[in-house]
Amino acid sequence: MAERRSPAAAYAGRFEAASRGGALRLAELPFLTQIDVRVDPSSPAAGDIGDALGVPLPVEPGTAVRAGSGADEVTVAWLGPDEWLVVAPEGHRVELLRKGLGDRHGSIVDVSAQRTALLVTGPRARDLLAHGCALDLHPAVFGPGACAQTTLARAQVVLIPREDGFLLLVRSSFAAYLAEWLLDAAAEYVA
Amino acid sequence: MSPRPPGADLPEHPDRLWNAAEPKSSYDVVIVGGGGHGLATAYYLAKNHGITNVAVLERGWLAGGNMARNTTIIRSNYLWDESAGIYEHALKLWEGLEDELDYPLLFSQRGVLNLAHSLQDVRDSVRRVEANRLNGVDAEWLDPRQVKEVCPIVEISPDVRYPVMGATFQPRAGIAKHDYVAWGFARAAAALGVEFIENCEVTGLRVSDGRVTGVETTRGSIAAGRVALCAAGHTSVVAATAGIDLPLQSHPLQALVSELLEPVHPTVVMSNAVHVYVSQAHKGELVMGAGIDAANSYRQRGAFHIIEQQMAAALELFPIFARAHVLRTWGGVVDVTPDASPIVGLSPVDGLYLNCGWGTGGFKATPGVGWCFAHTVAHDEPHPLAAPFSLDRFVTGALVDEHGAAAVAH
Amino acid sequence: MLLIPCPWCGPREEAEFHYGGQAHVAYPEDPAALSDEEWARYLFFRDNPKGVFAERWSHSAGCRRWFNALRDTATNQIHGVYRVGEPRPVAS
Amino acid sequence: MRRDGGGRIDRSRVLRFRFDGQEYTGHPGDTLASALLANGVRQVATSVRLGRPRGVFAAGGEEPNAVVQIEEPFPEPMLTATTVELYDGLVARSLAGQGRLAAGPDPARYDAVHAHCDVLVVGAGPAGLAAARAAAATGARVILADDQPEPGGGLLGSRDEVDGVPGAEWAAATAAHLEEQPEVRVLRRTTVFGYYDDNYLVAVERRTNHLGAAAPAHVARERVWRIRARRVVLATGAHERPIAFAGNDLPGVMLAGAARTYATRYGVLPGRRAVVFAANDGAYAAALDLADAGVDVAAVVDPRPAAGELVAARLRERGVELLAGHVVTAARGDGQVSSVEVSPVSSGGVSSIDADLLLVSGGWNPVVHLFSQSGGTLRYDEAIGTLVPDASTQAVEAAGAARGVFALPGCLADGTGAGARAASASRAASASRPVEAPRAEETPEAAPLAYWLVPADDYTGHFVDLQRDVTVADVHRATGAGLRSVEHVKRYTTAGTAHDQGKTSGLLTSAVVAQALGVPVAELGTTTFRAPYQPVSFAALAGRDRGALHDPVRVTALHEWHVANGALFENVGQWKRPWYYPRPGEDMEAAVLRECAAAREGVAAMDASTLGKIDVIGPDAGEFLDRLYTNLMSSLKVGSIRYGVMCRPDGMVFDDGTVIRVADDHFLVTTTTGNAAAVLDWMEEWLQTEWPWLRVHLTSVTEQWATVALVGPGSREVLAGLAPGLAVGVDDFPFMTWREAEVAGVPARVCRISFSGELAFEINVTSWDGLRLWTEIMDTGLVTPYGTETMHVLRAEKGYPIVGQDTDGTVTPQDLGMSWVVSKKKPDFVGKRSFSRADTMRTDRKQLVGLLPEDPEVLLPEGTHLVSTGTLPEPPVPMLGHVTSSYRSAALGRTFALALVRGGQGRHGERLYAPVGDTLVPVTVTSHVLYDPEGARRDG
Ligand SMILES: Cc1cc2nc3c(=O)[nH]c(=O)nc-3n(C[C@H](O)[C@H](O)[C@H](O)COP(=O)(O)OP(=O)(O)OC[C@H]3O[C@@H](n4cnc5c(N)ncnc54)[C@H](O)[C@@H]3O)c2cc1C
Ligand SMILES: NC(=O)c1ccc[n+]([C@@H]2O[C@H](COP(=O)([O-])OP(=O)(O)OC[C@H]3O[C@@H](n4cnc5c(N)ncnc54)[C@H](O)[C@@H]3O)[C@@H](O)[C@H]2O)c1
Ligand SMILES: Cc1cc2nc3c(=O)[nH]c(=O)nc-3n(C[C@H](O)[C@H](O)[C@H](O)COP(=O)(O)O)c2cc1C
Ligand SMILES: [Zn+2]
Repeated sequence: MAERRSPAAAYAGRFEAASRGGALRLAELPFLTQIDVRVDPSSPAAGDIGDALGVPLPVEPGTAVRAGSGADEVTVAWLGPDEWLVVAPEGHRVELLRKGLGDRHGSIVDVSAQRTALLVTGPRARDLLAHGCALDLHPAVFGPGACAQTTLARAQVVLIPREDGFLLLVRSSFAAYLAEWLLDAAAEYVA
Repeated sequence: MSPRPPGADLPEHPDRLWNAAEPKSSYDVVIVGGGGHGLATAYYLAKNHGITNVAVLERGWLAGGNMARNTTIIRSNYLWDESAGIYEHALKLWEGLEDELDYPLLFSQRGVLNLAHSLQDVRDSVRRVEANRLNGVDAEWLDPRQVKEVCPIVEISPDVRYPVMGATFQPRAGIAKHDYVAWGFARAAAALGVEFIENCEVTGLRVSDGRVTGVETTRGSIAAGRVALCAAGHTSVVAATAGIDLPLQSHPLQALVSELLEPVHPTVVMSNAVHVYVSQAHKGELVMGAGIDAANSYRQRGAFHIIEQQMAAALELFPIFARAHVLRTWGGVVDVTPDASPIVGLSPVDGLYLNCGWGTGGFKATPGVGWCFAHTVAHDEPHPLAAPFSLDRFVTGALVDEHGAAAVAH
Repeated sequence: MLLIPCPWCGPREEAEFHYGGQAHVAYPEDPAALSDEEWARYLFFRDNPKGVFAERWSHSAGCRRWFNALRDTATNQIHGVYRVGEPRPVAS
Repeated sequence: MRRDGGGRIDRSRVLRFRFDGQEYTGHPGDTLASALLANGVRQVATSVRLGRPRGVFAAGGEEPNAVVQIEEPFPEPMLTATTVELYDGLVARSLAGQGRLAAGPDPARYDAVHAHCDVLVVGAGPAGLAAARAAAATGARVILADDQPEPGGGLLGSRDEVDGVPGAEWAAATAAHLEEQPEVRVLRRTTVFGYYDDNYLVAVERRTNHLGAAAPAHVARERVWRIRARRVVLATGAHERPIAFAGNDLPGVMLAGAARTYATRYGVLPGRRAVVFAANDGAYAAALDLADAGVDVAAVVDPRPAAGELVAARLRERGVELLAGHVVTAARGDGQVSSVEVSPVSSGGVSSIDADLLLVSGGWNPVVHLFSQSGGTLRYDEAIGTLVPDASTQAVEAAGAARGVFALPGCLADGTGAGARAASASRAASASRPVEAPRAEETPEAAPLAYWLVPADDYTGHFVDLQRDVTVADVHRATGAGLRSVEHVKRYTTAGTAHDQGKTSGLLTSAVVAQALGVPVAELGTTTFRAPYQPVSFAALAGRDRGALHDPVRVTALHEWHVANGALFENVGQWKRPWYYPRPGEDMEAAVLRECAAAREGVAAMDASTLGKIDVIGPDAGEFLDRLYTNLMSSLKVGSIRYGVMCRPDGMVFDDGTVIRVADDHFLVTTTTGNAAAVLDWMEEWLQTEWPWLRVHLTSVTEQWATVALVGPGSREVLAGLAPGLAVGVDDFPFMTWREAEVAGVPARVCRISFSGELAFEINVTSWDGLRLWTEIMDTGLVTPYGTETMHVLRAEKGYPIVGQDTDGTVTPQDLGMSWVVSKKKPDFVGKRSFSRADTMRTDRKQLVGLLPEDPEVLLPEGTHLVSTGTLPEPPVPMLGHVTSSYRSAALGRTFALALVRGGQGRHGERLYAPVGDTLVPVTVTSHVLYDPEGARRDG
């Protein structure tokens, strides 16, 4: 029986080749759990969802929280005033959040396959993204703890800075385009 | 080797154009706006209707609005019967205009290609070609190979992002030198007695008992029996002074030129999907239109990312343009209606006439709209070709929707 | 390219936004009760001032929220932004 | 000719190049212009209109004459020889006005990058360097951009000292110091060419041009910098201004400062014997430097009654004659200057001086282009006779020569102040000490004279715009024709419209017009400054958004399979959708007939993943959908599915699709492929701005799901095999319901809906599992894959319209024969009110019908129109409508079409004609549902 397949699976080899020089590291983090949470941030439900997650939903626009480690690691990114994206290793339960919400108004939607995650790290990661991202990616402005929905080249992305680079969530249908774009932009840094 | 000194191709101008006049206290007709439409209207009022006590009031320098800024594409291959009627009338006038005005207009019928890039584009294009033919408008459907014959530099490889699947071609379409057209009309109208008052902004319309009586301007009040609005992007602002709301939104539209180049581009190419419209003007510069800024604005400049997108699109279709240089960019303010068709006719105020909403495509109509609008003003009744473009259509719903199938509206 | 201050995300490039035209044009309470003229006004007629304009934007590539802005259409200067439901501020 | 020593060129290396077919040599550090001058080449271009010889006139980007064509390494039209850095193997030629494009594609890479800073300093002359230094000292993020290969600006072409060292050395040291700081970026060879709203500036960096054929292919040749700056300091310097006199276009006539730059920076003497014609003390420095470099300076001609004492004394020291109160009336020579005619200002006596070089300086124009582009206003400064920056509308200030401060100490102080101000204004708190301005020698100067035009009887040889060949006589013709505005004069004469955009000639033209009209220059102003400041290549602006990256290609999870299995693709919006899957030897018609037959008689499958999908969740979800769809959605039962149509408020069809009820408070809406984003935006807009009280949330799940449509009488059996746990019988699983099940071993949502009229199932799995599901389906060996073309035929046979193909924004649901989808019960929904407008109430609206050509073999082209008569009258021919869809049908055994026809619903059975080429094809109007109108087949 055929295996399931992640959107950027075909790029694994080229990502690896581009990562060899050390200036950049490109990789897909396939099959992460991603859950879109919609709830009034001031409602008790929001608090209960936070409790279920183990970290409160960040209410400050443009911020993300990251907690836990290993299989329990979870990142919660602010997407909008009543919207968050929960990113976690495979297996993190939607049901957990549904339970947190209960039968109160809100929505918990499994969007794990809606976007895939690309990890762009290395000393030139910021330069690479600056070719197509209009945000100020300076670590003093957009460092760990921040997040943004924005555009990279001609694709919409969720961008989450990490210590050594960025986690980049892109819609599955755009993954091949963005992979091509990243590899093309990387030409100067990896040659 | 440079085959010809390009500047030498430009014609000599007549030694007299027009005299800037001082405003009189009263005119039979005041035309607000000295762009192509205002000037053509003035000319035909005098020529066709014998109305010569006419002033054209222009807030800046004559024909310095969109007339100075457009990419000069002239064609009449519109989809709907109503549009074909007025644009084809204009094209027929273009064909005799140099003689009529005794002015070299560099009117060049080099044909216009409208490219199709998807199966739906093809359907829409064939539909338009067939409608054109039945309306007596010359039109052809060309396959990619034929497109290449008309314009050898167009990339027709199937490997580009949006390959060329064919094109409509109107051989009688083309370009003209915009400034010369304006000056030709101005000079001819001046010879018939029309006055041109520059640096004279209309700041208010005077209305009494539902009838227009004149205008307030930055150079004083001027009484008028009739007032004809030809203020293009600024029409809403002027009309609002008489309490008239219009279904118009004003947006910047940009264009650009390259340096002078040896002839490479023999025709006019327009593409909707890969947003490009380009021709090579007589001196040799590539003249290219960019996209419209989404937000309303009255500034004659637009946003830069639109120029970047324009260049990316241009190179998809014309890879050999890569090392041409952008010499100058600029913008105009265009007034857009909900159905991408103009408003020409009577207004809610007696004696006040509307000509607006030509948006991104009114240059080509210049002689035609001048003709029809002059008739409308002279007879207080819409010219039959203008009748479908009444303001009333927004109430009845009888729109002339040129969005759907008409490609880029230039 | 404008730098538009999203009320949530802060200043972002114009290209991230979708323009929504005039603000405060409410959908009529009872369309059926309107005359054709009144309905046409709702459908097609929008203010088009040269000067300060209350308009709508959606931060479509960002937080996807609609909001309002006061922008001068003669200068492109944004005098302020406010969220849907908030009253229009007095232009400075 | 080349001087024996001096200059910032590397004499140890020799570069070979060709110009107009001749081999020459030069050195690193040369421009093409300096190398040509060093080789004694005088004529570098031919004028565009009059065919006159033209020489190098300036030393920078403002050059109006020396516009050349690069032929190798790759053809590039119209570069100024004064800005082309020399490289080995360069082949160029002179031009007569028009450049030439390469015949083939450009192999070079181009890219763009976004940058942010507290302070952007444009120009790295003394003012710019001082500004960057002062700003950087505060810790601010600084970008310093200069269009030259090395920083220094005017210092590179002078012998001035700064802080006690030669200016160029100071510049290099300052730049090096700046570059050491982590938050400072120094951009060389970078021209800031546009200044847009909200301090958005764009620049182009020329990164590999100067390397010629050695340029590495993987490095972008040119890079566009998109810069958001909190504050901007414009230290762009000044352009020297020419004077109009007879023959002022001859090779050998040159701007004084340019000649000085050639001598000082490039070690080149642009002539042997010079006359200097200047109305300001600054130009005397040029005379002195040239004299010291070995040029025989015959005289300095100055219309002022007297020059400054200091410069006059220095001239005297070198024995150079000063003709104060004199003007140059003509430059004479055959193809280049050989003598200069000089006359006192007051009387007529003319004397002639032999010279091969005539240096001109009518004064200096601050480079105000970017300031003006930023929205800043300009003011005419009578003292220096030029336009200077006045009020700014953005966070910008000009400094140094760009502000009309021409003396070096002033430039340094001005830059320092501007840099410090910009840095402190750009940051919330800045606690650093102010830096002191670098020092330079103060030189007292006499007041300059704005001198434009040497009077004459005949102005046909007085050029204002050298590149457009515009003379004072031409300008006078324009004013004589009644023109009063410089904008009109520009368009009448073409002055200022060439490659240089009138950088040296613009103000001169205004001055000539002003004089002709008898009005002050200040009142007249200049023409508008527009981006780009210097010409920029199309390719640089296109960057990497080309070819496959031009617009994102969106693909489904099954894409790799489609490619591997020979699908041809159709572009639908940004998506690539399989169009059909030809087998060897098949053309499209054969493939589609085969695929259709499989769907009607066996089993076929299509990748339907591109349809938009939106989760609509919340207690008010039903009500929300009721407001947007024309039909009722809130009454839908959990587990059921309904087809729906959305209209715009004007009543015209906007989108259609199915809606499934997942739970009481949860619907899943599908949209057409092309409209997915538009529909979500549309829903959000209504929800957020009109009905914010509705408790609903919308989430796009388009790519969460891969969707496979399994179609045909055998589909039930195939599904049963793949989903043993699913009861697939008609009664267990009725039409327009859905079930959750495991299909091919993966969790799926299976819907019984049909866009073909056949028994069909739509299987949704996560997109990760899509390929797996599809492969399993194909591995049954029973299923034929089909593409969009077959899908279109199948749905057209059933009379299902495609939004965008059978509608064009002017079609209501009723026009489509779908009155049944328009609720009569709901008090309102978007679009309802428009159905009772005069035009939508007409009974003769265009309505969807079927058409059967009388000859069943004839296929009507889509887009064909319909007329009522068997012969065509003269145009305009009244048209009744047009063909929207047209196919050859295996199921019907004939061709058929759908059309929108005036009053079509009342015309069934009527014969109409379709003009196709030269023939009129008779067709019969029928219902638009041609296949299985009873709906007998959908249950299998
Ligand atoms: C970049 C661009 C490209 C275009 N390309 C094409 C094309 O290829 N083909 C085509 O057919 N059309 C094109 N158009 C559209 C075309 O230019 C316009 O539709 C047409 O010029 C409008 O008519 P006009 O010439 O009278 O307008 P304008 O020339 O704009 O005339 C209106 C005049 O009214 C004056 N005015 C405004 N308010 C007042 C007032 N209160 N008092 C006094 N005077 C006032 C203005 O100053 C202006 O001079 C283009 C437009 C732009 C901006
Ligand atoms: N009367 C006179 O003698 C006289 C007149 C003018 C200038 N000067 C001398 O010239 C110098 C002026 O100093 P300054 O610093 O003001 O100017 P500058 O001319 O020394 O430097 C300006 C720099 O900006 C660059 N530049 C201009 N526009 C640019 C753009 N759009 N993008 C990128 N780079 C751009 C130029 O190439 C130049 O390198 C002083 O040394 C002054 O004494 C003397
Ligand atoms: C068809 C056409 C061709 C043009 N060709 C040139 C040109 O060769 N050189 C140039 O500098 N400007 C050219 N322009 C642009 C004008 O200089 C100017 O930018 C335009 O009229 C708008 O005016 P503004 O920039 O003064 O606001 C052209 C404009 C048009 C409409
Ligand atoms: Zn936002």
